[in-house]
Amino acid sequence: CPTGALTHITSARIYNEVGDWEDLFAEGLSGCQGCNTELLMRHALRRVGPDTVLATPPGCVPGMGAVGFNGLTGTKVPVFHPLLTNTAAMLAGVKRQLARKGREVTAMALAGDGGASDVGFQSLSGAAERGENILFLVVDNEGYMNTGMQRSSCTPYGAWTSTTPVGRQGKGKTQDAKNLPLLMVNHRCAYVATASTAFMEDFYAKLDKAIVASKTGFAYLHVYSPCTTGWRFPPEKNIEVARKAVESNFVMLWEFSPRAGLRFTHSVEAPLPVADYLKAMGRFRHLNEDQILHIQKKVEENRALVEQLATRSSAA
Amino acid sequence: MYEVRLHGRGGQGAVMAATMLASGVVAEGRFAVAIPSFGFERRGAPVAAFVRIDDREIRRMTNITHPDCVMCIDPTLSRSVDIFAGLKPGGALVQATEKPLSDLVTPETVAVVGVIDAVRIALDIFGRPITNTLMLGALARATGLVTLEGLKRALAHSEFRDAGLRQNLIALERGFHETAVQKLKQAAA
Amino acid sequence: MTNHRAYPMFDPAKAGAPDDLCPIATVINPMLPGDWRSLRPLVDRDKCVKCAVCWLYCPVQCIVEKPAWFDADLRTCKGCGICATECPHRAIAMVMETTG
Amino acid sequence: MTAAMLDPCVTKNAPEYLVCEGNEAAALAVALARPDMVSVYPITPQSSLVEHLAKLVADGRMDAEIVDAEGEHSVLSVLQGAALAGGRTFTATCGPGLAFMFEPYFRTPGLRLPIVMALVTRDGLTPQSVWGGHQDAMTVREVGWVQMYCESVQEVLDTTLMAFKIAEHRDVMLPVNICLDGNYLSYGAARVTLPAQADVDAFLGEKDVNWHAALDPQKPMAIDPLTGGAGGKGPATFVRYRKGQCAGMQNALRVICETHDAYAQKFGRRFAPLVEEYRMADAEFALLTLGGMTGAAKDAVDEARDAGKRVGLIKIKTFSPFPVEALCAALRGIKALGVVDRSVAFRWNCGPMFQETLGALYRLGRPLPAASFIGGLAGADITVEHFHRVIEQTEALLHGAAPKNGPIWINEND
Repeated sequence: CPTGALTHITSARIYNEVGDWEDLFAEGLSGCQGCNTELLMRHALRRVGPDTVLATPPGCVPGMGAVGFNGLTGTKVPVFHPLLTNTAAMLAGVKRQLARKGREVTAMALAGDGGASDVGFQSLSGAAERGENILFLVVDNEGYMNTGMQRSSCTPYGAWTSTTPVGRQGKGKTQDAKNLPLLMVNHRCAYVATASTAFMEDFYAKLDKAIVASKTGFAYLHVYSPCTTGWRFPPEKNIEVARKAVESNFVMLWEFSPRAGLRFTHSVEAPLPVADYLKAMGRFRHLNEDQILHIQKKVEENRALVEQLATRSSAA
Repeated sequence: MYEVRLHGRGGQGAVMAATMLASGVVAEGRFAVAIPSFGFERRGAPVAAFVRIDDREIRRMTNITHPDCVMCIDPTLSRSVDIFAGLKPGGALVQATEKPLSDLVTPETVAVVGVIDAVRIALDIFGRPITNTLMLGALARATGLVTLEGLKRALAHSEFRDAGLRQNLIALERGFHETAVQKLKQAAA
Repeated sequence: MTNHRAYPMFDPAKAGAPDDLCPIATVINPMLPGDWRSLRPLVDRDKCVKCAVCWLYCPVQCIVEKPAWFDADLRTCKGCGICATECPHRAIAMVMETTG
Repeated sequence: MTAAMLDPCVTKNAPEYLVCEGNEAAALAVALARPDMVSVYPITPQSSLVEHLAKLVADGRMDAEIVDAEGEHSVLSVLQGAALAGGRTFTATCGPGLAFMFEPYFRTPGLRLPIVMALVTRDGLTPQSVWGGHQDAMTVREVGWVQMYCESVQEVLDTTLMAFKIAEHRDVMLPVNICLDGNYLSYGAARVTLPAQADVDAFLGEKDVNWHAALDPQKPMAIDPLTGGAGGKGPATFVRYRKGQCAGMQNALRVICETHDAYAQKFGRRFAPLVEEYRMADAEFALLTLGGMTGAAKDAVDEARDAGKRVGLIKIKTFSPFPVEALCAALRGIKALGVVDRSVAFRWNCGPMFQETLGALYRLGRPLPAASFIGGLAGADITVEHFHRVIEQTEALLHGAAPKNGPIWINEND
């Protein structure tokens, strides 16, 4: 099959390049079986390399043992727990002080969507405005999964979470998700991109650009991370779910820099109906037709908005 | 201990004048403390500042309610503020005004008055009605509390530079020399 | 980015840092989650073309290269089954772990 | 004024004394301490402190990173990062800013980071107030920061310099607040002497703030892993860290004394490190004061002495850790005590310092009639006249008057 052949070449190319590089997390981390976050963070940190200081605010990343427990650690680079609220600020202090001493390091955050878009947003926004030299990677699993799958502002409309439960009255979240990556575009960060682990080559290319951008400005990478436990789908379907999100335009893959503007890196011109994506997981099982219609309409609206930004960029 | 209360309007530099007066006193080897009144110092609104002067270390960091001297750097302020409140008998008044000494109405507590047409002179020097350094010169003349030399040294160590410094030194001099001083006959304290 | 190996971990004893100041950890957690598995990946060596798709998508990064095929390191494989689902050549099957 | 005092070439021609407000004195001390990073956010009555710092950097008289963060929460967070990367750090805040900063503030002592922060004390909300009072500092007194209160502008300058030495001492390794009364000390200007840069360099010595915990790629470690829980090594590990933190606080009592001694030797200015005893030698009764109110209280004590009253004064400088032994020693000879607070301990219906003193009295093992006075709230003045009334009411205890149940409000009838 043509898709398989393509994947074959790509995967081998990445493997040939970085397969030998050390995985900078402990061999054993206690992420759920089939955890997409564990997948993306292992790839990301290996790519960024050992000259890194890593910040992992409360969430699944430290929850699976990245910062360790009672004297044991899960990471082979310096790693710390910021507060849920101050990741970007604390990292900015680390980076500036090391730069002051003439040390070149990558200051990297692996933050969840809740800590980035809700309670940590002020700190994130402030650091982006100041142009702190940080690589801020948001793992977007669309909710507070580590604390028991509660709603965040990145949770999509209609989704079941433990704080937007489904019952006689409740039909999941009643608001649309906050579009955090577009907010970061509006901060005119040195680099902003969205990524998905179903499109690894795209993810790697963006990581490379983000690493470079973080040397002189604020680099923001928003990676969608389907959560087998919180979204209610079998672990082995993880990449499939991630892929369908992109193929339905529920998730769009693009990148932005102030000079080049915004461009799609994988434009889906003939998307799947969003229902095909929603059906792949249990958190949307209760949706009625109106809700599905609402989500389909939002997907198209979002697509139109990003398209408009992309068109303007290419015209400029 | 000698206590001075300065009155002015936000933006005229009364608080800065208080610090400058303290600096002038300290430059002469004595002790001084300057305390601004704490409010919202909006441009135009009445403000006050306090200065204590002594030959030994001053410990109390409090407002001044019974001053020995009142200095008012704005000619119209006394219409809205009781600048004489709490003035000690035998006290001094240093007032910016275009009126001659004879036209000035003062309470019985005032024993010494120094007046100067500070706004006119300020417009002459700065092109703006900034009266604070002028009035320090006037205070030095009227009370002898600080020397002109001490105030000049304070100015030299201030944030003023170049043209600003030169203008303010002129203002000090003119404030000192163009102030009319009169000792009033008054009831014994 | 020339260095792709971890630096040696900080040694608090050597640095004279007492163990009652800022909480730190300098020993890599030796936990191995291989025992979480109820299903295990079984690679059909004839079908494997070493395309590395299994490696690319394995969340625990436990896929190791063998002379003519890729295999899972069972010390850390949690048995999620992503490799079996994603293998374009259907070369991996998930089989029940045997008891005992 | 500041006038390029820190440029070594200009220092020679600097005046013997300068006049500056407390906020500027703190800023000058910070510049002399050569921090790596200063992060700031404006708030009344602290704002001029950060303005002075920004100006010192802008004028090239201070070589430090200034991070204008988007709020106090990030201000302290930036400094935590910088300290973990080896930087000497400083900030300042007050009142609502401290409240907003609380989450990282609460965490700093546990990380054992020697961050120095001026706390330009301000009363608590609500009623809405932008003026001084100790309510903010008192509210966080149990968090684990070292807190020293200053009486004069000169003491602000000198204590700020000492704070770095105390915080970074290997036996302490704790963050330090220099508490200066909002308004009266922050904006009050007085004569101060500026130490010479070379002397300060010698006094403070080498910066070494992250020898115990570092974010440095070449020394990989995890900072603050999950610790505790109810099983395995958790409880013992957690207790070990807590005991370490308590030991640091207790060591601070000793180190504060040593540092004040060393400072007096180097710079010729001696301040009582923990508790100051003023005219206590033959005192029958005493006032207990804190911070900027003390000067007026001393003037009142002198006048009362002239009138034949055998009154003395005890000033607490180091409030956290609470100097129990030093306070007991000061209380040993007296028969009545009036404690003057500039804030409220709501739970005990008295002043916080009064409440703490009750603990010390238990340690003293001798009942002592004591009254709680609360004044100077929200910028109110506690004048010499007020202190005369405090002296009278405390003296009444000496003659058998029963202490009032509840505080005596100093400014109630102003």
